[in-house]
Amino acid sequence: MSSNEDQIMEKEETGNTKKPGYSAKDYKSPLKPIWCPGCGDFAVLNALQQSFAKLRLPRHKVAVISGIGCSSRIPGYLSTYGFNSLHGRAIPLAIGVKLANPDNTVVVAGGDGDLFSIGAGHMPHVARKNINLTVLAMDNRIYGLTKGQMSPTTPLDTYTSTTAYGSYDPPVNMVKYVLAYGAGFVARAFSGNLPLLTSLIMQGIEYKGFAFIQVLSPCVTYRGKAEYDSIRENSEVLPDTYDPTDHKSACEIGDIEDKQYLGLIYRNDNLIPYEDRIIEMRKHAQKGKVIPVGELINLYRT
Amino acid sequence: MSSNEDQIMEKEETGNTKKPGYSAKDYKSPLKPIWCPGCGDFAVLNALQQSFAKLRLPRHKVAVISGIGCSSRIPGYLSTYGFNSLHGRAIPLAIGVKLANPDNTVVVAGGDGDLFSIGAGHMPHVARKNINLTVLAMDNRIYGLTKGQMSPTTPLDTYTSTTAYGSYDPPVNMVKYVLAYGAGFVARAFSGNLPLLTSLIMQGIEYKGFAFIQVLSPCVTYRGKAEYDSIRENSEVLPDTYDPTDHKSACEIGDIEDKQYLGLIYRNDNLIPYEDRIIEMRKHAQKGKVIPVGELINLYRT
Amino acid sequence: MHAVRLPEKGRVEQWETRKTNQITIGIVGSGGDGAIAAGEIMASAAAHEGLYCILTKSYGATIRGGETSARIRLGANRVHSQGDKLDVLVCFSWKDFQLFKGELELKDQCVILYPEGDVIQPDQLPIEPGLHPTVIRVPFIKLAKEEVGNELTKNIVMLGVLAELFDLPKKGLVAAIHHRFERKSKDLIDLNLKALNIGSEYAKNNIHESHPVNFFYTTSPPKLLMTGNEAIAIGALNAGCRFMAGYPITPATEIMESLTRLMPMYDGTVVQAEDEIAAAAMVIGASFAGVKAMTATSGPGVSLMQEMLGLAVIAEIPFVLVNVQRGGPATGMPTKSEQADLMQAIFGCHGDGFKVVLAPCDVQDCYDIIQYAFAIAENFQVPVIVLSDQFLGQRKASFTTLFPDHIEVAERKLPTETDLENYLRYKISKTGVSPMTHPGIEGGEYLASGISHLENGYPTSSYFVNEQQTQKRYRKASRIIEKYPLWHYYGQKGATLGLLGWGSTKGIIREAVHLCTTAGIDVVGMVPRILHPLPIDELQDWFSTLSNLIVIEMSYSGQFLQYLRSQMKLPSTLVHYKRSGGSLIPLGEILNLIIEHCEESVTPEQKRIVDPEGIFDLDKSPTVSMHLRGDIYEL
Amino acid sequence: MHAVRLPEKGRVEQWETRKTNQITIGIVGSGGDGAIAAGEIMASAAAHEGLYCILTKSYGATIRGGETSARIRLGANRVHSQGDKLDVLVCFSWKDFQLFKGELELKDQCVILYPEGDVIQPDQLPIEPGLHPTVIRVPFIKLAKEEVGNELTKNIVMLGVLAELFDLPKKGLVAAIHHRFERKSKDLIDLNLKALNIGSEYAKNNIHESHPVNFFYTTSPPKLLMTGNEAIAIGALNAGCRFMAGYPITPATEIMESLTRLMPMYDGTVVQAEDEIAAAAMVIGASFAGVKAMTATSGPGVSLMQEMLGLAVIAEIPFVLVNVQRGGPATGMPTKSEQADLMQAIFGCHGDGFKVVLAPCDVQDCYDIIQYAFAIAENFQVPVIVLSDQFLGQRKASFTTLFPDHIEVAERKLPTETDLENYLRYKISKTGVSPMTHPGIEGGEYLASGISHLENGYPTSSYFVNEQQTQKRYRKASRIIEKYPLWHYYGQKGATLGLLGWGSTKGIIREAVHLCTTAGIDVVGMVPRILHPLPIDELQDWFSTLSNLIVIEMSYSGQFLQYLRSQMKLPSTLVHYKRSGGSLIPLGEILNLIIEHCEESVTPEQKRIVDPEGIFDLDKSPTVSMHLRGDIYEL
Ligand SMILES: Cc1ncc(C[n+]2csc(CCOP(=O)(O)OP(=O)(O)O)c2C)c(N)n1
Ligand SMILES: Cc1ncc(C[n+]2csc(CCOP(=O)(O)OP(=O)(O)O)c2C)c(N)n1
Ligand code: SF4
Ligand code: SF4
Ligand SMILES: [Mg+2]
Ligand SMILES: [Mg+2]
Repeated sequence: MSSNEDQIMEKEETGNTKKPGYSAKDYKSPLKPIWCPGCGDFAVLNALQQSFAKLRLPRHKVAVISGIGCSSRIPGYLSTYGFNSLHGRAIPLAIGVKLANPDNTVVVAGGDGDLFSIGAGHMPHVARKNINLTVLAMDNRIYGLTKGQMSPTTPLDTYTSTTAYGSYDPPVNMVKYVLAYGAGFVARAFSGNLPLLTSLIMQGIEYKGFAFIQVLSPCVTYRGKAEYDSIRENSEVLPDTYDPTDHKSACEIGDIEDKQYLGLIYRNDNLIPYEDRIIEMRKHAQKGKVIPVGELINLYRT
Repeated sequence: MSSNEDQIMEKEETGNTKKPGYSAKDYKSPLKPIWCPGCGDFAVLNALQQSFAKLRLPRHKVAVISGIGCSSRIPGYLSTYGFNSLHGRAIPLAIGVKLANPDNTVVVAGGDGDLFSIGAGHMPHVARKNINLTVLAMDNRIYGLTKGQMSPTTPLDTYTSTTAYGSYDPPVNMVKYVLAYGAGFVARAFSGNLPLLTSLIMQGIEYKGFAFIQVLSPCVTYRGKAEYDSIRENSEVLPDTYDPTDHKSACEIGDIEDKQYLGLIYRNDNLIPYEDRIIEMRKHAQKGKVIPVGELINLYRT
Repeated sequence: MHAVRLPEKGRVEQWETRKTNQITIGIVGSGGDGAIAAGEIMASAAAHEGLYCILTKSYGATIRGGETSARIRLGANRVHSQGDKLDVLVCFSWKDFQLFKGELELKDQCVILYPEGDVIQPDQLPIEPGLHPTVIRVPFIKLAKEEVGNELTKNIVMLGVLAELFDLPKKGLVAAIHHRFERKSKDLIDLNLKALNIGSEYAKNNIHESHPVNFFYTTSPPKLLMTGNEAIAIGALNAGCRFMAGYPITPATEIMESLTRLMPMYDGTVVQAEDEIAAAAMVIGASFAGVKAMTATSGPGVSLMQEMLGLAVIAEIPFVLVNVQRGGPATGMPTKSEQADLMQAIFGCHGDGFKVVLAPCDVQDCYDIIQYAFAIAENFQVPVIVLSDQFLGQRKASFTTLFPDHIEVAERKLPTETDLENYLRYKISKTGVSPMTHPGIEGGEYLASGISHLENGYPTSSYFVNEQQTQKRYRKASRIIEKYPLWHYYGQKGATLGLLGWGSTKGIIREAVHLCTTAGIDVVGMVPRILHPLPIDELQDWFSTLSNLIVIEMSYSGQFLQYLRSQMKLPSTLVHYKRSGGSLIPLGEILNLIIEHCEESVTPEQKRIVDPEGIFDLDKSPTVSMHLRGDIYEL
Repeated sequence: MHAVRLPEKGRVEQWETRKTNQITIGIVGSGGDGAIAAGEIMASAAAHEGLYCILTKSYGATIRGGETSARIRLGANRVHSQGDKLDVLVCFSWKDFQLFKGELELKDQCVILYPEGDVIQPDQLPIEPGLHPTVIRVPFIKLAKEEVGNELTKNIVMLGVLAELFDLPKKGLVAAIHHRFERKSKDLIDLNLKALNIGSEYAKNNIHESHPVNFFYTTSPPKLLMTGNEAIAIGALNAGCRFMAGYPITPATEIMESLTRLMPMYDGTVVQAEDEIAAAAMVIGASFAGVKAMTATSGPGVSLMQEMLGLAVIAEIPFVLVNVQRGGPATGMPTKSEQADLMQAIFGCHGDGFKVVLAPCDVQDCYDIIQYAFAIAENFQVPVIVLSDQFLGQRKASFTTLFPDHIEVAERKLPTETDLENYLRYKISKTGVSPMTHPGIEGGEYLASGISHLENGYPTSSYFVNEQQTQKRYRKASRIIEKYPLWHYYGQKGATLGLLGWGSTKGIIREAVHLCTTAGIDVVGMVPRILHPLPIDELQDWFSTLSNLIVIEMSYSGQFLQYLRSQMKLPSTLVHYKRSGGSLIPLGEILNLIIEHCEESVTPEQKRIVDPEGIFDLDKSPTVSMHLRGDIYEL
């Protein structure tokens, strides 16, 4: 028995897998998502596929890197290169992928726990280094995959499987953190607003530098179906008049916690991406005579 | 040969180690600091000893927890309880110490690398949980102990042993980060201003909650003796008129990077410390009948 | 719908009714089918009527909608293992069944129940060829929808059917339904009782075919029913643990979940840390501050904690780390069991770091071993790793009781007045243990550190002092093994064929020994519960009585055998049964090995006693399975 | 000041001049004394004149002002190890000397130089009792201050004195001073040349006493001089490594430091990561993306990388991890060497994770082994750990040359067109290796993951598939050992006493074998450079020729022996020489063990040949030292 028979696969809609075009379905993998029906992550998958299609990205030049979590399953559902790595480690792994070959488009997807609890230590550094990645923080305010424990974004006083008497850790404010880290592209989206989500992902990918998108992506199983409505109630799309290039307004938006503003919160096109700095530095290093690698030993001749 | 003979010890000034009083020298350990002459860390040690003395803290009720680094040697030079733990892990270790017995005063000391590079992932969580610790981030903008590599606060374009062509990672802004994390006590001090440093440490210890103090503490060996002067030039003590309870001003101060303002930048006395939340939660849990531990098995009788 | 008896290739066979006081039932379905819930209710029912039971659950990696299976083994007498081949299979979805390839095997004459509407015909079932099942199709969904009024109750309808067909404890089922839904609503209780009843009635009235499984038992007083993870949580509280920090991870999370509920009642603290490194650091901090502390995780978490483990070793800070093992490496198979973290537990951190490794061997033992772990940690100021596994941690088992008072609660060795006069935290001592203070104790102030240190705790880079302190720490080992003779023997002295395993494989060892001994085949089993330091003398003594040894483990690379070899001389030939985790070790394969390697040849009569139902092919030479089995080592 | 010859207890002894083509000099001082700098200049001088040398440096944990020592061994013929007891000691500070207790031993008839102003009198020196040193006091500071005009040059003055007294290569010293200060300033060069000269002149005119050390040599063409860490850096570049991520840590930092300088010249990238977990993740990411990648760290970093290592194993991502071992556990002894990360390298990550472990045995070998590491990693899609140690990494050694072309540069196995038709990244194959694509290759898109997976990379929780894939990964082992027979033998075939060790202990083994063979004592040494998989067949063959085996290692718990025992049958008696790190293994103790355990008894004449200076007490029964030595195992 060939071992891939025992995995549920959807029929590919195009028979020809060798010459994919640029329609959303060309970015679908044969795996059928095993998210719970109604899970917000479906929308993120959908938006990603649409974004890739609209940007006409050849799928072999895209790598989607994730950690571990419900959300982190996403690379498995895409026909691009993917890496479902370790819990919390998508970002440094993606840095390696990007720097090894800056030609490729590298997208990071992960959960609130993955990126802001166990992975929290990587975020300031990727942001300040300004590595050209697009990060989708799929925030469901809970640990989905491990079945319902408090996450760093779980609101105060929530009953979860690890907070039998209500949670008492004040939640993380992703946007505020990432702004403080100096990120040049910061946005907030919602699984319930697919066009906005898609548009932000596209902008993020096109942005030359570190792009961070918080996606409010409800976990219907551990936070209930009502989560969609409650997000709808407590969120608002930023008005057209809002100027995302103004850092002060961005910080104000970031500070607001009772209302979740959706849209592009901050964008700074004057930051230098890390890859460019590396290229500069190499030039500097190569100013003198570059000896062939095999002759490096002679540097140690006394 | 008793094994402690082979360690350099200073003569204790008081012969009697059993009944320490509350003068600064009672907090001195018999170990002679092996920092380089002129190192900023001497001032931090001094200020800590003075603060303990002024606050009349019994030395057995104080624990100073550090990671690894030049700065992290500080607990060894104090006569209180101390833990020189692992690189980057002072904060979670201190959380355990504090929560195990909230009666004790727990101070964390660490370097810029220790707290904001390898230990960066712990900072948001201790701050938002609001654990009643006083954190001294001894910022020398370099890796001192490992002999001069780039640290997360090393300014751009610095030549260090790992940046042969000048550093290109934009540095961390500690105050800004910690404000974003929601810390209720944020200050900046300088080894060259001992009275201010001492006063801030005392306020930090007295503050009921998470207190963060960035201490500009020059590494004369790997950043040169001129570092003192350059800090003096680029820093300024906050004026008396400055209101640290105003969050907006605090954020403005945090944003300024060309000038380092010294003093208490932010203070919020309305935050609930974690210990208090735990006590609340325990009350909640103990509302029903609390059965003796030995009878817990009966909960599983069908 | 009626029962169908499937003749093998047209040949209708006669079968005899199997009168048995043990039955193993498997239930397979997708998440929504309620297979696991049904298993849990059945276990609860069994415990309520005083039956022994072991319930194991198996999940795919999915949250909802993925494949799940419950395997429950019930018996009037003590059941030692999860059961081998199934007597009864309830299959809600054949697609899911196939995903458990290698995990669910059927007895030749088993009973299979599956939904009436299923497109797969009785003669197309994707089961091993050559079996003779009695196949019964039941309109579960229809009954649930139309008769009960809620499709979701189909699993309870199914329980009703099973109860009727196999004479399961009905009073117990009613009690279990009350128990399960009492915190939800009265309506739910009624709904489910109705479903149960409709199931039984349907079976009574519509299923007329007889089948070979005749399960009988007598009831006794209610038993305890818990998982290994729960036993660890309450055992820890009993040992005086008052601080826990952890990070969720399958299959260990339930330990933290239980403790977040219980710990605050006893003024203890549980912190959900940001990651496992922080969790271990917090625990070490709390212990440094004088409070008994633990963490619980699984392989990935333990990998992250290695540096912290070394810190606790060199700073001599006691704490307990529970590793509920799952399939590795990396994320591996998070919902499946394995025993491949053994070498890591012993040798995982850099440097020469002496720590203690204990392993519980069943659910009750989880309660005891965690208490021994605290006792050893506190008495010897050393980190103790408890190696549980997914089979133990998430299995539910019923048993008569636990003994809260039989393990001495250790208190840390505090310094005397005299010690405090010139307090040396790391004073070289004969036992390797020196008095330990903590913040709050006047005159006991000291510097703890992960750096090589003098007796007073101050750092040194003297080779000489470092060697002395290393010796001191390793000196603890021999006293620990003296004071804690933690191992079990099964079977009768004098047997020359030995089975050796650890942890959850004990179930299979004990059952194999039991069956063989009954048949007069002399086999003895040994299961160490302290793995490091290894009880070398004890093992050596035991080996000297054996002519053949079978080492059994769930590790592809055979870590247990590698470890044994590294520590001691083993019998000059031995048989190594090893395989990766993910699936139970089949009793049949072990019995086959025993028959192959025991000194005197086993008679057909003996084989019949060992395997009255003839399900293990004891006569044939062992089937070659894909995993390495029965490797013979010449040592 | 004049030389003082210290008579033992009033008895004035005669001594003979030792004519030798090897000399070992120790220099001890506080940070500011420039002991290390002096050692480095001496090494550079030696290499310049074509001498062989090994320079080892030892630090306390301090940055500035703490104790430091340099030990340099020079010779006209190849020197194999760091030298045992010192011929010459220059001691700027006796307080610091005492902190190196157990690290610096003196020959009976050594020469000691120390500052004239020191309060300690020649008959109060804190040295082992019973020695007969020639003690010479020199006014280093006064000369530097008053004659040279800069107190800091006292170490160079000292070099001048040494050069004169022991006939060290003076042209070389001049060249070395130029070399060292050329990037700073002309004035500095002149100042130091002046200091050198003043030292020599002083010695010529003021030190009249004769002393026993007569060092002679002939010069030859300049040699290469580098540290093991530097050799690893340039070896990695030679192997095609173009991505490195790391985090500073003693004693591995110099690898990253060298690469940050060199890598950009070849369009490669070095990232200083925020921690070791991130470093390993970046490296795995870069390798996934098709670039050869490595990280370098020490024990604490490796402990943090365990989960990542497992990820690379299961996702089959090649990368190289260099561990420059230091004393453990935890922070341990950061500036000292040890061999106690061996078990962690092999067994550290959770689960059954097959990886490869190589160990270089000298500085030149660092260059080769790192290249083999890349070859194996790339050819077999497996992580490779290179276990260096502080002695190798930070030692400076001179040697004739390195060979950049003799190790084949491996390129990753890309899929063929046919493979791509139905691309299966983890296709089950005979060799365990399957074609590997990377982003950018059209048609090769796949999912890499740390989860148990199907041949196409998609996750599975099937026990069956998991077992197949685990087998596949372990299948790589036998091919690796076939293709890479990495081990060294020393001595003549037919000898029945074997010495077995690994890594930096090779120096002692090789030297002991050399000395014994010269004296007609038959000893053979073996040093595996591939440790995992272990070359079992090769070792077994070798063991069969031995009647006695001595296993030597720097690990208190004896990890190497534990590991050997875990994998194979060892000779039935063997002698185990183990001790923790922090100090060199003394040649004398090994020679003693050889004499004790070799088959035929060693004649006094042979002992004289082995130890012409009589410094090892080969006649006495071996001194009982504090560490475990010479344990005899009956296996
Ligand atoms: C080192 C490690 N620790 C813990 C886990 C268990 N684990 C898997 S996913 C997860 C959290 C999931 O939450 P989140 O990141 O928010 O993703 P979600 O499932 O909610 O999308 C945890 C704790 C793990 N796989 N590895
Ligand atoms: C896990 C680990 N990685 C690396 C090191 C090596 N190390 C010790 S201190 C240090 C950084 C020191 O810099 P900083 O924290 O800024 O303290 P400073 O010495 O400058 O006061 C490093 C990288 C270590 N001890 N442990
Ligand atoms: S558990 Fe929550 S996050 Fe996970 S798939 Fe289900 S709905 Fe989505
Ligand atoms: S190296 Fe720098 S930080 Fe360290 S002790 Fe010296 S001056 Fe201070
Ligand atoms: Mg989440
Ligand atoms: Mg620093």
